[in-house]
Amino acid sequence: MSLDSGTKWRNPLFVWGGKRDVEELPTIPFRSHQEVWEGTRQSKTKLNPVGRLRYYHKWPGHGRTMWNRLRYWPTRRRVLRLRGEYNPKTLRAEKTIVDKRPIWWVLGLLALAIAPLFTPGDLQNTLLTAGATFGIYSAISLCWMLIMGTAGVFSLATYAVVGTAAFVTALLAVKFALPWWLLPPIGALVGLVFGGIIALPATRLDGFYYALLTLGLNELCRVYFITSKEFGSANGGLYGATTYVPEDWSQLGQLLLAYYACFGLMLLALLLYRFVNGRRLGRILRMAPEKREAFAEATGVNFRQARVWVFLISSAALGFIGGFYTSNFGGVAFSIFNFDTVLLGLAMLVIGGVGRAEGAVVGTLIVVFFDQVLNTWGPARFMIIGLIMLLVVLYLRNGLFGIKAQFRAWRDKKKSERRSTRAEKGGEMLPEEATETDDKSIIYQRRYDKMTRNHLKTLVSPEVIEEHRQSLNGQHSEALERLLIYFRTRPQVEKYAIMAVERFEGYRIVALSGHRGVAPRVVEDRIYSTPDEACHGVFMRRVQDLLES
Amino acid sequence: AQPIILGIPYCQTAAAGVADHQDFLNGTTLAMEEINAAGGILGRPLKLFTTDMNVLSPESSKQALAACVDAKVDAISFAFTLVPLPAMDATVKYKCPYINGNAQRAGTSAVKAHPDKYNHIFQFCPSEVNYGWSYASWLEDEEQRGVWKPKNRKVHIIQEQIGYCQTISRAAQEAIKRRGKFEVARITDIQYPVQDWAPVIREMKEVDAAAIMVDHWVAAEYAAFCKQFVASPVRDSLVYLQYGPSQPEFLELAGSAANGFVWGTTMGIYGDERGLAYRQKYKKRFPGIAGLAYTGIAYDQTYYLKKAWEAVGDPRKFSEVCDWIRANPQRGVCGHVDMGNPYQEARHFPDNGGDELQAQKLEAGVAQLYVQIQGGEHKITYPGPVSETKLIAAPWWS
Amino acid sequence: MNISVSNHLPGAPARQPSREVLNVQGLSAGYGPVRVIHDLDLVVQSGERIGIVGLNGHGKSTLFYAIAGLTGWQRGSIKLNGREVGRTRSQGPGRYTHEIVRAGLALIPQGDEIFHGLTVEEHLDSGAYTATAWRDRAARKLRILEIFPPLRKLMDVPVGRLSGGERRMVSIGRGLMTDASLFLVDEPSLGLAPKIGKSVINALMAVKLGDAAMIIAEQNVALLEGRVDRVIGMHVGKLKGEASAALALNVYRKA
Amino acid sequence: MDIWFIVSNTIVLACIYGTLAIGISITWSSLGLLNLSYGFIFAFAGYGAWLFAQNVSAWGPAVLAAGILAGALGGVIICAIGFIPIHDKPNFTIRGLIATLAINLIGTQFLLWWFGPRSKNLPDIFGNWSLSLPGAVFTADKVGNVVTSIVILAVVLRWMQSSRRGLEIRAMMMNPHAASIVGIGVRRTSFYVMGITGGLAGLAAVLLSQTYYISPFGGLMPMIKGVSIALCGGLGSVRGAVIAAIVLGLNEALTGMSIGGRYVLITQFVVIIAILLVRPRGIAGLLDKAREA
Amino acid sequence: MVELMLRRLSPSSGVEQGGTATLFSCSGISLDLGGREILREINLHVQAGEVLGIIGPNGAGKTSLFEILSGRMPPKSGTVWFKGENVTSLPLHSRSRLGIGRTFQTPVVPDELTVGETFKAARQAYRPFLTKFDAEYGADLVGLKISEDTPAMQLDTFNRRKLLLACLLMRRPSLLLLDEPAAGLINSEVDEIDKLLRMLAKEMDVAILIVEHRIELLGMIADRILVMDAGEVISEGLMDDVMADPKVHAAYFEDFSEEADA
Ligand SMILES: Nc1ncnc2c1ncn2[C@@H]1O[C@H](COP(=O)(O)OP(=O)(O)OP(=O)(O)O)[C@@H](O)[C@H]1O
Ligand SMILES: Nc1ncnc2c1ncn2[C@@H]1O[C@H](COP(=O)(O)OP(=O)(O)OP(=O)(O)O)[C@@H](O)[C@H]1O
Ligand SMILES: [Mg+2]
Ligand SMILES: [Mg+2]
Repeated sequence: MSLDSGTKWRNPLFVWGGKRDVEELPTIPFRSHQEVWEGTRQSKTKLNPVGRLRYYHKWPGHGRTMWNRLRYWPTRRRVLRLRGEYNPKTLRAEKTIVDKRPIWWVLGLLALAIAPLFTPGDLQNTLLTAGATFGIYSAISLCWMLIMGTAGVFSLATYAVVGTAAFVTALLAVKFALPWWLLPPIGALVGLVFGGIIALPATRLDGFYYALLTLGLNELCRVYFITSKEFGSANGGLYGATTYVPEDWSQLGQLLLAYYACFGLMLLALLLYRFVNGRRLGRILRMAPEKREAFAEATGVNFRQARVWVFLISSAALGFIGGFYTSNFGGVAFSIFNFDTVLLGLAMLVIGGVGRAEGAVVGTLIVVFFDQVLNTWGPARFMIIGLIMLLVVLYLRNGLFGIKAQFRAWRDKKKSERRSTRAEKGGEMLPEEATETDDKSIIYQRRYDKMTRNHLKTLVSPEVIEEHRQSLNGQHSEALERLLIYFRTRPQVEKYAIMAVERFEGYRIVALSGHRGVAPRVVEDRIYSTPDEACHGVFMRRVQDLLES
Repeated sequence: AQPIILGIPYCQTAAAGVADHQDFLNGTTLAMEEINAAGGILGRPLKLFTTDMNVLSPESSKQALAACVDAKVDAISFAFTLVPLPAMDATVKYKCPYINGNAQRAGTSAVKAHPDKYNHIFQFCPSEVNYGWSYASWLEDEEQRGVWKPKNRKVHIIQEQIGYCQTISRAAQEAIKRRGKFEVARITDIQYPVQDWAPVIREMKEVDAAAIMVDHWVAAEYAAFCKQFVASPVRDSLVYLQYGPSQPEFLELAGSAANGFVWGTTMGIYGDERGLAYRQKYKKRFPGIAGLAYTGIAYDQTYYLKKAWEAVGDPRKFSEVCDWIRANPQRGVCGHVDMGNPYQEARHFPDNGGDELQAQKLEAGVAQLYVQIQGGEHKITYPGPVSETKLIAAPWWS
Repeated sequence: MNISVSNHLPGAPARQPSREVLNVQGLSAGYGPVRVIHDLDLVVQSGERIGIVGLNGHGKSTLFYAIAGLTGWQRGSIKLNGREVGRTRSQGPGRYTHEIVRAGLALIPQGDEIFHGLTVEEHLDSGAYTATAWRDRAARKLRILEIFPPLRKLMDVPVGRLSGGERRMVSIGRGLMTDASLFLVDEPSLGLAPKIGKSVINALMAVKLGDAAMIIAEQNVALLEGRVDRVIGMHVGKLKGEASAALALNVYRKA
Repeated sequence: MDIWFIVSNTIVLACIYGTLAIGISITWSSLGLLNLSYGFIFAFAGYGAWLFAQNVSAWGPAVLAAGILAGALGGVIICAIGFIPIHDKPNFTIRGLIATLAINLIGTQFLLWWFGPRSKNLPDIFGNWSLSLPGAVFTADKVGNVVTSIVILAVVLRWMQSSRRGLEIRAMMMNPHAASIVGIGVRRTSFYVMGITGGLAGLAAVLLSQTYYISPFGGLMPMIKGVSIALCGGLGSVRGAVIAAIVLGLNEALTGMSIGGRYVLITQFVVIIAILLVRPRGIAGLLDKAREA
Repeated sequence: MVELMLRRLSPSSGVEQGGTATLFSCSGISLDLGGREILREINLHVQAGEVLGIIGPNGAGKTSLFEILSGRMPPKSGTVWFKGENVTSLPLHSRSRLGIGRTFQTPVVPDELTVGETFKAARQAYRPFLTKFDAEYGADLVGLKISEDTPAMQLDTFNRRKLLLACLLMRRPSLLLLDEPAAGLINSEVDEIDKLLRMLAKEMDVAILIVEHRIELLGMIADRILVMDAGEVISEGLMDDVMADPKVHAAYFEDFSEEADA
């Protein structure tokens, strides 16, 4: 498009003899915006099927039916948390289960409870023996999870507490022929004392240093029990305590009893976990994760005390488990203090995901399954456990049970990245955004605005700029007039203005902030000598903004 | 025909015991191959069922035996576990013959205490207490034989802390005191892992005992000890090491520094014709240095079971097989095993006066072997009837 | 392409034939779900000193980070000395920064990106990442000390102990240790007492650019006033009002 | 004479411990990774050296070099598997710890399966002589140990202090973000670091092959020792690690002398616990966090 | 009568200011960090219903002062008085229990909890436990209208600040320490904060200490202004007086005109 090939615009006001008026100016042909409107009405953005997929089941119906009446006895908590809402499309009342975990828990525990009925005959011993081990270890993992997850203390002394309690109870049982049911409570006492001792440094040391300290304690316990003449019997451990498994039962009966007893222990540990983590203590501790305690502190939470409480409670529970361990195996061996034991325990927590009960249980299940059930596989099974650990840690932020959240975060990230790359210049509202906006008219406003700008951009030409330079005010050609009208209707924010400096000897362009009390911002360092020049400068900036938008 | 299954829990992954268990599996494999080549047992082939077992962990030991029970094995034969009781408990209802090479009195006294419960459990070798008891008599015998001339009457015992070593040390002290010819001058405690033997050697020099007993169990650390000891030895002392050096790696690790040290095992392959033949056979099948203990024990255990099955006629008749085993001793490459006693444990030779399980004659028991390393080779030097050579002067003797 | 040369410093030395140091086309960048930079184009010629002004949080630092490959994700082309350094797939922030830096970028970031345990001297050394710069680092350090005399006494002090102003000097000094072809200086006067701030700006203005270019982001326009070749505004992730509409127009027509 | 024995023993032990801990400390200080697969690298390097000695040459220095190279290779492998994929991910410290732990588990089982359970021996690196001093006799390997580890430690420390690479390594942990801004490629540098610390582990493995014979699990004890000392010295502080090595060496020598070798582990952990109680971030650890201003 | 009692309770701090007893004061606060003097001899006091604004350039030590006043850091020297008691050695949570609320420069929220759980935790932070109604009261006061199931992490800056404020207000504190409550907010939101603070101070008699860089906000609500620079109070008084102070001008308002002079 060049100057001479364009059309001419005749100034209708020329006859009035304005000072700077010219009769004819070159201009560009003005295209009707009706044309533009027709061309733009169809969105050119490729529409992908997006929006949130409602993949979860919606329960129809209303009313306080069964679910709301079901409570956990004796509390007043509902068994399932339901949310009622109206379906915006069908306007039907619907219920959504907010938290489906109770259902999974019930199903999972039921499965574990009836599992012995379905063990194949030629694996019965193996599976039931491993099942009992699983029960005990998952109880330990749950208590450890309370310490690591809820209290946020990186303690490695868990097995030291269990082992100490087990050894002390075994010694007492052997010496004084205590009945088996006394052992867990005694163990709990031992655990409490032990926990009290190691709780003190927990408030002072952090992270790895505490881990080292507890690892040291673990090692001390191992060395002490191995070398001590009292405990270090020639059996590789201390055996001979009474167990709750009657001698005269059949093999299957004994195994089943042990299985269900350990299962019961796990249920107890789960209850404890629920009780600590899901109630006040857990909440205030989750409110104060390590290094981000500010919020909790400000609301008056004494998180140190809470941490020590959780520590003590779970140590007592660990002691209890230690006592139970003795009465289950009839004694205890030094291997409970071994570094490997601690490592496998850590693997159990990490594989499932730190900070959740299901993580502890499933992690333990996986590790115990590979370690105990598949023991005919030899070294391969440790490589598998290691590989699982490695993969979990490399690819998952928080164990197997963090997958869902991580996947969602990843999906949202990808979605928004793609969304932002799809955005056209000029910011018509994006499809995803559009579905989520309440005020749908904004979509149309933006679309209209974009169309207008697209149209106006075609009107910017050297001729029009030249025309503006020549006559700032008065009658303008169609194209320029359209542009100016558009500029005038822009909102206040970042609107340009002219500021006179030094007694009107220079003028500079500023941008209004759009807010009362906020000073305008100087946008360029150029100083114009006349207001007209400045005016044109503003015009040029606006033109440029338009072209850039 | 349906194979006869022999259950072998063996340690493949733990930090301790893997080498011995490997020896054991090799010995059993050799026996199995021979048996199968010769037509099997009762016309049925012999098959091994192996499973991993962590010898330190009660859960794992229990689990390994549970797996054997699930596999409906006809007998269980394995080297040892450090936590015998849970392992034994896992089979008390199944009651298949359970033969192990666990040299631990703790297990056999449980058998004696609960004969009904544990009557299927046999310990193929004499218990560890015999190390201690025999040590005293061995010293006296060596003194009589005259190669070693004790410079004083002192015995210095270096003891590790695990129960096994403690038991041995206690037995040795007891025997030395009972016999009265020597006296225990000092007991030095050490603790696995021993990184630096210098303070221990220093103490040895301080005590300067005529006989030194290093009551430990790790072959590699024994090797390190030998090297350091040879660099600055206690002159003229007779240094006795425990079972550890029987492991093949010991000679490799210690090299020439091992010459002159004496070690013992309550059961090992004899140096007689049969023993040597067996060693040959083993070497052919599994080249490399062979372990001296569990390779033979495994072989003997398998053949013992074979004989019992053949005598009874049906491996599933567990109690009859066990009865046969109790009634019929066997002479194998590692000696004469007679487990017909309340402990169901092999008798020990020579008689050290420790308990009722001592055999008067070589033909009635398993000889404890005292082996000296001579010219880079293990040579059985004691007891007389099975000895290959005599004790010779160690390099640090004047 | 002809850019506005009408308002560069009077008395500035005559330019060598200018060369494109940086050419940014269609750059979008952001952090996770937030998009901070929207489709931005920018061309920087050698020898130029450019100021970028804009309100808080409008993406000045993000632009710099995007050039250095430090944002969460970015799209679009960034050519540094004719070499493509923009990576358009989403990447871990900072994964390729060192390569971009080695291609001739010196970023003096807004926050105190310092190594708190290193002494001032080591810290300056760390800026000399090319072999030549490392070899004559002694001379270069002397030059930095001439610009920032207060550092002279502090050479052996760990940077973590310094005051904000001193850290700022160290941080800028570190950026000036090599011969980069593009200096990105983010808010040099931030957190500095006004007087130090001014001296820092003076120091930046005194740096002889030669074949290189420099972009300074600054909220305090007055400090840049009349001392840079052009000032660009930045508003919600877009460059605004570069004082030559013709340039923009050209770009638009070509597109 | 007792004093002399204690001193000499302390020196020997401190050298051993220093060699063990320094790699862990450097890894932490530059990568922020608590490398728990150190034990695996240790064993891996040992087997590398052993293979070399068996198949190529049993000449001492060559075996030493082979061990160092094998260790470096092991370190690089760990870096590629356990550091590179997660170093810029959330929860890196704990995930890195677990990842290296997992590698350790897999690696040792692999070594056990591949090489069998029997310990292996390396040829004498420093010959077979001994040095009799009043109070103690030093075997060749001990003297060699002390001399080599002091030399290597000095070289490494000097290199860390005064070269560009050393500067990069030190800078990287303090602020990885800033490091990339001054042209330090985190990934590339991490390979260097893991190579070097792996090489140090290999050096330790070969030097200590007379004490910790080469076996699949032979790295566990050195690792526990090394980690304890590194932590005790204050994670990330090489100087602290050296001090901690001396303190623990002295403790061990004294314990062995006075109350008996069996108490070494007990006193060792008691000392560590005491140190941590007094200085919660180790001997030379920074007491307060770096200020964020 | 009350004043008299107060004075008797706290002989050294019961200074009277304009006829009302001081609710909260500190005297001679000094602080050293990393071998540097961060604060030097700071004194200040507020009374119930008073709003004291603190301004100063970056790094002047405002946040550090707040850390001391709220008990997250011990001062090197100096004492903090609240309701006539010496609270210098009490940690933040104990002070919070006495009725001192504090907000932070960065809008912190518990990352792992939902809004509902956060309220529940705050209600049960210490005895006496509050009821649901108290939580609703707090939320209403600040105008927090967010579904209980929203994870707190997903809140935007304004709602994050509101969440903490709601948790503080449901315990009905008598003193609020607000560190840059308007940082990162847009103007309409600042207006809302403005309204809330006014109501708290004037109608509920809460004393407010507020650090803020937005002078216009301070100008509207603060009764008095304290200007800090390099760890010292350089000026104190009414907004206009302070603004006129050349020292303040030099330290804080480096603007064009001065640049032109230079
Ligand atoms: N790491 C980050 N993650 C998420 N959002 C970020 C991050 N860094 C910056 N932002 C957002 O990007 C936007 C632009 O920030 P940026 O720091 O680039 O602005 P700026 O112009 O440099 O502001 P200032 O003048 O304050 O330096 C801001 O809204 C900020 O919230
Ligand atoms: N741990 C520390 N060690 C050393 N110096 C510190 C430490 N913490 C803060 N400082 C210094 O104290 C001074 C005051 O910091 P403070 O955070 O209180 O400033 P502020 O007035 O709140 O600034 P802003 O307005 O930026 O928030 C700063 O110079 C800072 O560098
Ligand atoms: Mg910025
Ligand atoms: Mg602040």
